[in-house]
Amino acid sequence: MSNNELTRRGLLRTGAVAGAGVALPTIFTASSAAAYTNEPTGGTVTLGFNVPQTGPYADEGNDELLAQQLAVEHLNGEGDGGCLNTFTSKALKGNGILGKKVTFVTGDTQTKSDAARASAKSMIEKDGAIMINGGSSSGVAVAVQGLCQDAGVIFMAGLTHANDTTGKDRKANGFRHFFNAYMSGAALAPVLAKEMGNDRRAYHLTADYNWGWTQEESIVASTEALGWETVNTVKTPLASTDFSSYIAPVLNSGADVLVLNHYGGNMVNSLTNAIQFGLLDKVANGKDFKIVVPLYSELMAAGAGENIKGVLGSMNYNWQLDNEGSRAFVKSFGEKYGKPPSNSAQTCYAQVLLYADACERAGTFNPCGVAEALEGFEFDGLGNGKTLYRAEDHQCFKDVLVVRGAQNPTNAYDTLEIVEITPVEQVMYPPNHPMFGGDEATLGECNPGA
Amino acid sequence: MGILEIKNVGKRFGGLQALSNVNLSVAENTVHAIIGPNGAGKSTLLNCLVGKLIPDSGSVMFDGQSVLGRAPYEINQMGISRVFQTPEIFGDLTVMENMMIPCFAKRDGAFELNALPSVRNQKDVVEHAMHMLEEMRMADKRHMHAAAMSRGDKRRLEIGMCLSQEPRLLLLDEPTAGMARADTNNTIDLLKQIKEERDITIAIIEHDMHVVFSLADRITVLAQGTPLVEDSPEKIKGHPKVREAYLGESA
Amino acid sequence: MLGLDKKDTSLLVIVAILTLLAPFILNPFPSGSAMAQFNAGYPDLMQRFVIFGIFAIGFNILFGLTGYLSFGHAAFLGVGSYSAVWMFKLFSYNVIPAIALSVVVAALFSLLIGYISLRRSGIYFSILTLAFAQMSFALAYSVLSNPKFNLTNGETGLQVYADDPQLFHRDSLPDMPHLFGLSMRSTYHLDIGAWSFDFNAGYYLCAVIMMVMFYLAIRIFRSPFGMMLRAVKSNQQRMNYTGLNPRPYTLAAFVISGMYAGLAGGLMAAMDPLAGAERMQWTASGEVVLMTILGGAGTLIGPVLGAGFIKYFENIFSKINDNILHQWFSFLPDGFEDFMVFIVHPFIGKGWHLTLGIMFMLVVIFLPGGLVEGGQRLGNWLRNRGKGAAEAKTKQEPAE
Amino acid sequence: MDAILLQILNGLDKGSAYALIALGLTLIFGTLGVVNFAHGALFMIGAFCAVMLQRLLNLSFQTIDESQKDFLGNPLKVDTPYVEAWFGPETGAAIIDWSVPLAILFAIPIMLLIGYVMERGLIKHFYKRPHADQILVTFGLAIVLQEIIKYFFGANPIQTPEPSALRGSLDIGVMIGFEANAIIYPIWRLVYFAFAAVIIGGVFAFLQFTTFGMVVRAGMADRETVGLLGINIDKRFTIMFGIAAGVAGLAGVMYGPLNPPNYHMGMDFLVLSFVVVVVGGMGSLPGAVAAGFLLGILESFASTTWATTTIPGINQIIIYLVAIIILLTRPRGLMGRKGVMEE
Repeated sequence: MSNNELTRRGLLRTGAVAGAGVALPTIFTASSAAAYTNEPTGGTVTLGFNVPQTGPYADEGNDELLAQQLAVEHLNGEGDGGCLNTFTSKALKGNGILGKKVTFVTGDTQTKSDAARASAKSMIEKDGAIMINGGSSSGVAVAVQGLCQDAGVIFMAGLTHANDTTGKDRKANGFRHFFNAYMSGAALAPVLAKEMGNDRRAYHLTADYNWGWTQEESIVASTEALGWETVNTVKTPLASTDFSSYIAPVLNSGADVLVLNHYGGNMVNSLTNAIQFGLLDKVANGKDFKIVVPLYSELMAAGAGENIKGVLGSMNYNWQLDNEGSRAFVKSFGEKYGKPPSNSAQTCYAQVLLYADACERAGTFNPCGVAEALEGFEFDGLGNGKTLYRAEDHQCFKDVLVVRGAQNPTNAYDTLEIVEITPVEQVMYPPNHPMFGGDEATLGECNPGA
Repeated sequence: MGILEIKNVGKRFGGLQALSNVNLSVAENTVHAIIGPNGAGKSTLLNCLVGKLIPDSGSVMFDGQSVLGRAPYEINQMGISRVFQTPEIFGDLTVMENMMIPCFAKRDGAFELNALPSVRNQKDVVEHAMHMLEEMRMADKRHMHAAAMSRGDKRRLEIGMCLSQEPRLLLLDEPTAGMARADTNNTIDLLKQIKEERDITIAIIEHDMHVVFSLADRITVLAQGTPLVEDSPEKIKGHPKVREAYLGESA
Repeated sequence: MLGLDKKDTSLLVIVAILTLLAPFILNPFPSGSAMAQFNAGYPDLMQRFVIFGIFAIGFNILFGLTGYLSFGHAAFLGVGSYSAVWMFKLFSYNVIPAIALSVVVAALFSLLIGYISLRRSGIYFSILTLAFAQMSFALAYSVLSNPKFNLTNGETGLQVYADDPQLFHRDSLPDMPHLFGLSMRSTYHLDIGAWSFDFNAGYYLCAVIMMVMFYLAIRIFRSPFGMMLRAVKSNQQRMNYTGLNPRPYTLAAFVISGMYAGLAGGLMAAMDPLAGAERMQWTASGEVVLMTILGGAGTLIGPVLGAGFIKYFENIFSKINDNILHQWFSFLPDGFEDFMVFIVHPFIGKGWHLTLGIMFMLVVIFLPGGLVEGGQRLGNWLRNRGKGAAEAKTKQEPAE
Repeated sequence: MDAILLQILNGLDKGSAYALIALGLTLIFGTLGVVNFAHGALFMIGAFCAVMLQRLLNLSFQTIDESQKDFLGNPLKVDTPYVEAWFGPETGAAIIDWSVPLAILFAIPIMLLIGYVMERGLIKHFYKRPHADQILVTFGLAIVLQEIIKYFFGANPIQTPEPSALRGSLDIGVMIGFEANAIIYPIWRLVYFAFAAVIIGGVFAFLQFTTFGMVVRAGMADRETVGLLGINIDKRFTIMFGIAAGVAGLAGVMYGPLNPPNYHMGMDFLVLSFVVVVVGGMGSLPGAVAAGFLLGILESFASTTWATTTIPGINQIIIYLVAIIILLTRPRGLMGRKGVMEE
């Protein structure tokens, strides 16, 4: 395996720039000059799956990893083929990518941007990975996306919901299939209006970091557009484990809806606390008190247990979604692992397939060629329905699901029920939307690492 | 006018009047012993001299300067060294290093950021320390860890460390406490030798009368936080008050 | 040589040889072989080895010598990184001014925190440093990254954006950290037979700096100042009564170790221009404590070994997955293969924490002096064997 | 006024958890002089005792219900817990419902055993070792313990709900004359506070009024002297370690319903509990308890909108800020004894 063409290239380029001053003695020269970082030269191509394996999101990372492994199997023509059969693009043949067998390496992001970059770098530098996929937080996604841009590989984001990933931090080499906070707000708003009316007073608890802020901004904007009033927005420290002191004043504030802009453990605890305080049993301003969790995941639902009953939120995907692609994916994931896929698993699976397909259609692994093939690509059959990879910001546009905690789940997996499939038109926004960095946000140039 | 002048010193701990109205003058180049029964306030007095405690009232003058309110290291730099009841040495360091530290303190003062030159190259300090070790007859033990030495050797090292600073006043806090007879005698001999060879004032707090009467030029008897009598050893031996307050009990 | 005695000189030379030849030493297995998983000779990890080595060497000057256990040293590493990235953002990608600034800022920051924290000793000191570092982390993570006053860029980490001023940046210079035009990412790639080795400019910059820092640490250890620091640890009472003021000594040690941490932070930013707030969290402070104790507190080389040990586990063991296990054990019959994979599975990949925890316990139980003691014991054992029989030694080698 | 009362309640509640963990930690500090970084892990294991019991009680046999389908469209397998089959659906369901309080009985022997094994097997050998070594070995142990839990229970939080009779909240405000909804407080949080008070009172009474406790207190003050008296301090200290582990474990069991346990909850509390112990003062049990409640209450007040708008970010740093202020004004924390862990 020949690695690190990236860095060798870097040297050549720098050498050219800095002139003869930095010429290093040439002992052996590496094999023929590659056109881009980690160009696969043998019979295999290596993908890097960078997911949280330790820390609070380890289970989510594990789910992503299962989906990625499944995708690799399908690409290599093993298993039942999954979505390869339903995908509208028929470029993939089940013989790897461009005839090369797909192998993968894994790493642990630890849900820390430093550690995530370290493990992504090791995949690129040591293992020769040509694409990095996975992750379960926006901080990590933005950090790794920046790294991939510099290194000249493609980054196919995993779970990342902050607007910034394809907003002000968008990168030419980075692509996001997952939806974002703006879409959550846009999709939830009409459902909230329908279920709760247009004269609600909302109280926001927001995780005090980047993602929390963008989500709060998005939800506040879309609910205020409905005519809702925002009573208060309170930032909670990320390290909080107990939210009682934030929940306690809610009832007294004149609010009748609580919006929890929390994710993962934060959300599980804040929702549990809110239920403990009996918020859902109360009547405020003459209306039943309601709780909204704009971003849901299956693991959060499992962690929150019974507490999610009746609580509204949004998701990128849910295994109960009934379309051809979804059925194929759930069948092949469920039969292999004995449980239905989560929405982070689905986004990673789709991203791997999309990448492979783009390589096939471009006829090259060159990141610039792949990016070009992905830009403006319209497809269906991966589970989300009709989807567009927008060229301007590398964000996927597709229907968004509004879900609710089921009242009477029959098993551990149908704790969420789909309330509405918000059509893509409703969640569209212009690429230069102010929440997404406005006119200043640019993708920059695609970097093949050469 | 003595080198150490203690005037009207009083110290109170909660309900306990540990020292009251202590007046004491230590003449230069003498050995002055402070004796007294347990709880007489000897250690409290000593701690007031070295800056560990600040008396509530009175003054302590060393060579015409007040020591009150100064930190222990400042008082040491004025020329007062202290030997502790249990030897306080740098147990993790070698004997040689133990001896070098006071030599550095003597040369460089309370703080000197001497971070790059090697200790080996500080020739003057090395020589000074070696000389002191030879004087203390411990040169052969210089590579030993100080903590590994016998009690007597530790005491000897501690005294040597104090002497290397060439203090004008050496305070000894029960220097032979807990020692075997042989070690005690060695220590007495060492202190006698020091007294003869050096221009040094020694103040000694001691329980052991054998030690006191072998060394002291003057003796102050402390009882219940206040000086009872002060006189020469011969006079003290026969003093009725002293017998009553102190010797009577211990004899 | 260089004002060191023979023993220290040979230690320095060994360290120099090991760091300079690290690209070879850390890549002992042919790339593509099953064992290549254990190769650590790629630029990022090599950089991390030496950078955390610097961090731990500096920490050891405080902890190993004075015994003051700071639980907040990551804060200095963090401010070092932030300073360096700000230097990149405002002026240029040249690493020299960035690293210089990170050392200066870390020095000032550690002077402030040290001055306050050193009013207490023992665990009270530890908790004070911890509290300062945790406050720094919390502020960096959220408050100092608010849109109006974005000093740290919070969760994502501070990075250079295209619209940053970069006053002295010219088009001819690389668009990433560089040393007068030599990009920190440039790597010379060498293939010899089945083996391949990477020689990375950034690594060598870090390595040279680490050697200088290691050399300075030796000088400090052997200096009167170093002796005073050991005296602080041994007996502060005696020190006080010997006319020495322990406070400025410990404060100087604190600031020096803070500068080492700042340097490490600056180098981290120079290798990868992104400064994340997690570097200031207590876990990061705890990590350097563990590195130092694990390697052998108070010894010269111990902290470097400890740093290497922990980073190796973090970066190598976390990347081993079941697929790789199956490759390793593929020579076994199917049942056995699955059994072995089943046995090893909990310790690799997502289980790397478990392995690390077990290693901590084993080392501290069986090697009270840390890895250095392990090395010494191994050395003694080999020497004794060497005396015993020469042939026994030749038998020994293939087994290793 | 009502807002202040509410935050005091919250503070007492948070403080209960801090005080319980700090109590056990300071027992180990004070009696054994050991820096136990695995104490948070003991708290976590306590919480997982409840999870384990819940799992045990939910052990089920499966019957196939043809009328329902699972997510793959196969006939649904319906689980019936054995306890429901044995004791009848109602009693069985009630037992499962009360699994958290029942877990107290389950946790006590487990925690005492873990404490005993830990002390005899590991900590005992570290009494004479430097604190640094103690930190390393107990930190290693903490990682191992939490990874074991992660291996069996995953990283995701697991709900351990309170019994349904104790679910929901009380309108305390109405009881003391405020308008409705002014002071709403969850029942289980009140239970937790009462529980903590009982445990803390129990530990103090035990140390105060039994000969065993007297010897241990004497041992905390001066270990060598008590050893010279011919009293077998080591054995008593082993028992103390078991008790400390038990207190941590019980604090964990009861904490589960407040916030669902996950494998790293011990680490989340670890640093905080050290801060609490040190702010309370080394070697002081009342200090640890007082500091726990003090920090809990201050943390609650700092999270009010009033506080965060006055000083942005105060809720992020309050604990550490208070720790710094206290340690700088009181050299040995609130009630620390001289010479304990000052070197």
